Amino acid sequence: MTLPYTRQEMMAIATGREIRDGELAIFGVGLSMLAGYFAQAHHAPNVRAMTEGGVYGATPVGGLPWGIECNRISANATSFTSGLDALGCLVASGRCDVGIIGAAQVDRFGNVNTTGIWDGEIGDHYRPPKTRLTGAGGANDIACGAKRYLIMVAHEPKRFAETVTYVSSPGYLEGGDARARHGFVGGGPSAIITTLGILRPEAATKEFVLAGWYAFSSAEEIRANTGWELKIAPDAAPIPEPSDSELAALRTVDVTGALRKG
Amino acid sequence: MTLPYTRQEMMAIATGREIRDGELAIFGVGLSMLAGYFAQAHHAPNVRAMTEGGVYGATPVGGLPWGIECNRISANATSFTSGLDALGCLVASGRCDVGIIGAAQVDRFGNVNTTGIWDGEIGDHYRPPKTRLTGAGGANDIACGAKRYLIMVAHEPKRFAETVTYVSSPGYLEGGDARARHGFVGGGPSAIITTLGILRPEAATKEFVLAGWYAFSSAEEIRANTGWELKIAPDAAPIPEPSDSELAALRTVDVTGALRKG
Amino acid sequence: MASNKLISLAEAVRRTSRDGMQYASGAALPIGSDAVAFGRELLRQERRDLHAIFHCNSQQLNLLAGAGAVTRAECGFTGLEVFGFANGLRRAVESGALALEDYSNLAMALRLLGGAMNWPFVPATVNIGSDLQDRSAFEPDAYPSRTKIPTVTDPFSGRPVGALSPLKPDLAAIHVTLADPLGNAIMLGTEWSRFELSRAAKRVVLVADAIVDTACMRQFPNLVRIPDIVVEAVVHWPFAAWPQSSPGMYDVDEEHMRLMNKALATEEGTAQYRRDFVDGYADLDGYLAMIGAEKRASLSATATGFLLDPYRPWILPAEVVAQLQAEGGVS
Amino acid sequence: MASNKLISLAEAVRRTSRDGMQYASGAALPIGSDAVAFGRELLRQERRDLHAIFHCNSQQLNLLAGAGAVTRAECGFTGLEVFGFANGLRRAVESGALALEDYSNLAMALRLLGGAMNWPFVPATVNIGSDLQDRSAFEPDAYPSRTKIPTVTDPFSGRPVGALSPLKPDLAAIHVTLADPLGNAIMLGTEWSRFELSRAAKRVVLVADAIVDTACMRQFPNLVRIPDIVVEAVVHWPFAAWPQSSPGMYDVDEEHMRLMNKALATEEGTAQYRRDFVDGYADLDGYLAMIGAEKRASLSATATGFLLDPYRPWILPAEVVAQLQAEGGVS
Repeated sequence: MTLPYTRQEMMAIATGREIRDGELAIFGVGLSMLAGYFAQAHHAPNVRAMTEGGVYGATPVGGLPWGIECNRISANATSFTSGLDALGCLVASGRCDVGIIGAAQVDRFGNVNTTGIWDGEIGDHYRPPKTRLTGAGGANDIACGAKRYLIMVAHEPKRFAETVTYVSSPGYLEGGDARARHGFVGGGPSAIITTLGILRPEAATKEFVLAGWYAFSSAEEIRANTGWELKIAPDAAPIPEPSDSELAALRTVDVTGALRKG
Repeated sequence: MTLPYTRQEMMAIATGREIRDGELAIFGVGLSMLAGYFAQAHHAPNVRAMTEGGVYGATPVGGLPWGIECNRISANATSFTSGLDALGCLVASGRCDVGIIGAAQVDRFGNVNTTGIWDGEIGDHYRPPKTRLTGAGGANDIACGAKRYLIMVAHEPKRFAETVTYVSSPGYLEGGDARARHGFVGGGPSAIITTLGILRPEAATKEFVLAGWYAFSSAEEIRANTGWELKIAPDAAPIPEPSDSELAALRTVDVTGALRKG
Repeated sequence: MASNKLISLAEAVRRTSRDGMQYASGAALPIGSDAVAFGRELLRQERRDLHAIFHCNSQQLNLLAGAGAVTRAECGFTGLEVFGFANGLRRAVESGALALEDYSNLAMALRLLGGAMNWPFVPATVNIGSDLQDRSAFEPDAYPSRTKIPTVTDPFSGRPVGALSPLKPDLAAIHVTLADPLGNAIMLGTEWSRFELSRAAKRVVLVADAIVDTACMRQFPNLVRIPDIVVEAVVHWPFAAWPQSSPGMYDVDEEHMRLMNKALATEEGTAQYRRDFVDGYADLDGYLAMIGAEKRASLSATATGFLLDPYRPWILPAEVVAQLQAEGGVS
Repeated sequence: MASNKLISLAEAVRRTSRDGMQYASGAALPIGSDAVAFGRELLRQERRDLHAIFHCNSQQLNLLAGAGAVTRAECGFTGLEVFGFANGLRRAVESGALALEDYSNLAMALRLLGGAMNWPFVPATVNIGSDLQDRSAFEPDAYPSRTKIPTVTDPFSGRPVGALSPLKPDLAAIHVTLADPLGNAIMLGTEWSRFELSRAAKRVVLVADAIVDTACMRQFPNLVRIPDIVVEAVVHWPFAAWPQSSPGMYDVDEEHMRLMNKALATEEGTAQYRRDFVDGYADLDGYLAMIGAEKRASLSATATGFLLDPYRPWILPAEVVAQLQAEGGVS
């Protein structure tokens, strides 16, 4: 099936749809920034976007930013402050409405690993990972403090584990009300948005279940690519394809076509 | 006796002599600022002076500043930051070498009251003072954090109490090593400099004793104006009169002659 | 795209303040930047029973306290520096009409930082071991107080350390030199704790001496320490800090500082001051006329004037600001 | 009057660094402002066994780690954003040659704030409840760790909260856009945690893209977030963050970012990179020649260039800086 859009573009649009106008939002670099600025360009013109380092009021120029504090978003910002301000005063404080983070590995309860890949469990003695990844970065702070957050991840079996090897950023931990034990001010992940569909947490157990699939995917394909016995929500449904206006808005943001290469 | 300088000027010069070149120093408004900037103009050209609000690199212009963050020191500063920076990062942290504070009431162990005057003891039930003063301001932070600090006070019996009614800024508390109980990073008051002379703490007891008197005062006059049985240090001695260069430097700083009115 | 938040001072006070609220203001110590004009308007609208949170006293707190509008206050320095004791505040405290909870200047800034960070408490290496810790005007029967600045044990050293309670005022009126209509602000002179306050308060109103085009903010983003996303409303009010000073804009009005503080020393004087200088103007033009053209000119001839020079090209003319304010008020 | 602190990069490294020290750097995330040139000089002078404290990884840490000069590191984000994983750091971690203690980006900033304030600990509402708290590379046998981020009880609510350990690095090399010879600094772009770092570190060296007259600081004192009183030495080094970016000055060098990270993926590549880009120049002129005139011109044609405009009149010419540096070096 040849589509007029890529799977990456579908994921970015599905993520952007989760962002509501006027919200205070924090985006990471790459896909999550494109999803966020797509929302701003399309249906959330008053989204109040910031980056981890305290760059406010900016719209990227000249292509996909190389990093979240790079010159492509420094060129038209209205305010520069600091990491303490953005991640502390505005995110960890509980003020931020929504954040978007990525994941190398995510589990049944939305816990995220971006720290490393080990051969099996780590064990009681900490040892270096076989493959070192990017660490927690600001994602842990978003996961603890944002009112809700979105996890964007490529849907591959190795990335969807029953339990992540290392919790870099807490989802619902062991599920249920486990987050309450730590007093997190943030509400936890509201959706896992993938290249194949969307998973959302069940209200009580906080187990992530299938909420929807794209025109080019199916519940079966998603279950086959998920490392746990994925349940299907009672109201699971196909996810609308990108509209013309959505696709146009996304491509205004993604001027270099980064999402069309994947 | 008519002197070529006032008692206030003598006190300011005696205070300024305590400041050494290159030190990181914090001054309050009025007398203490004049004393500090006198030191800078005279013998400590490299003193690194700041105010509580984070005004750095300034020399007052146009007369005695109205306040420690006023336009007369904002006109040629090299940096403005914040109270958190100056009082927190640079003073409470223990980095500041010397501070100068004032006192409405000071006691045998160098504890300072700037909060209020009560009729007798406050008692177990807190009640408003008969006369409300200026509160602790930044002096408490200097008293807790500065490596050492100087107390400037007019020498009158009512101001020199056996025990202050209210400890706004801690000196040596009950004396000895009482400060250690609270883990203060600062060393405590190194001198009380008055309109009549200088008191310094005994090494072990931390009781303030008479260290010196001016040309126009005497040990007897000072003892008579002190509310506790003031001891005289073994090495107590007359304090040198202002030199011509000291007086000239002070008057350069005190352009409006504030110290000559007293 | 953020929206135009310019509204009138009267409207800002109507929208954001209520009796009994925790109201925070104060900026660069008793003689510097402060939204004094906002305090005047609180009195004009007869706000009462305020719980004032000032990192340090100013003529605003002095006035509000002297006028009997404040029943509780948390504060650092409570004087007026070279202008002496704050007579209005003093009178309210001494009479028992106002319970004043004492902290140091740093402690107030730390408590605002704690509110901004949403910490449960802030480690205190100051204020401990003094009557700031032991005495509480809010809980007068507790002596020594164990709740005002309680003790926690440092898990690394096992040693005790104080714990300050964070502050999250209901409303902060923050004086800034320059703001754009969206709510981005530039402060000239020390920030004191305006940065922390702007993040700690539940609602923030900026009171700006001048309004600039947003292009100014894009030219100097590192100066924009208060970004629009934390601001609810912007008020344009020249000489907003008067009789205090605003670096780059105007000097302290020595004469009025003394007149005002003298008036606040008595109930009669305070009543007279309210008639003359609080209720004595109908609008901004009336306020500026009350200060007087000659006085404004002399105060504006400040040695700090050069600090404003880089931003002057972006200052919006009065008629543009008025138009924007008319639009912002209806949004 | 503060003194001229301009010295050469080689002299700054000689004076302030030693094997085994806690060395802090890093600034605006992996692609932004960072004193990368200082890291190159650390390698040129064969510093070893460094304990690196970076609020987040950069090409500097990537290089130092890849070259085997770092045995311990405390860090937030450890990648290179769109440039992928940091191969030099990764190789050192995976081989076990470098123990990497993980924190979040906010936690690193908070720990520097705690060091700046000289707090015994910093309340932690982040990093708790994850393996950042439970796993310690510095104490691998403790699982779950009870010492990395221990728990304290909030005295106000009685609820548990985490406690972060403050950081006070022995040395910080801080990249700034502009510095004056006294050590006052202006940063364009986000500060990240450079403000906190400049107060937390025991010694601070500024590495500035350009040197300005102190008159610039007096015109823009609110931009001077690092005042001279906390600075020991100032180094003038254009393109100090290369191949990373410096807002207002130059863009990221995409080509070299990729070349460098590819080289650091192997020992051989790292050795070659050292020969070519660490030991491959004798002085600043050689360094600039190594980057190349054409490349420098294209990187300098940044869309952020206008951010530098207000300060250009005060930038000191190279010969004046050289003269001041010669004088500063002997003081």
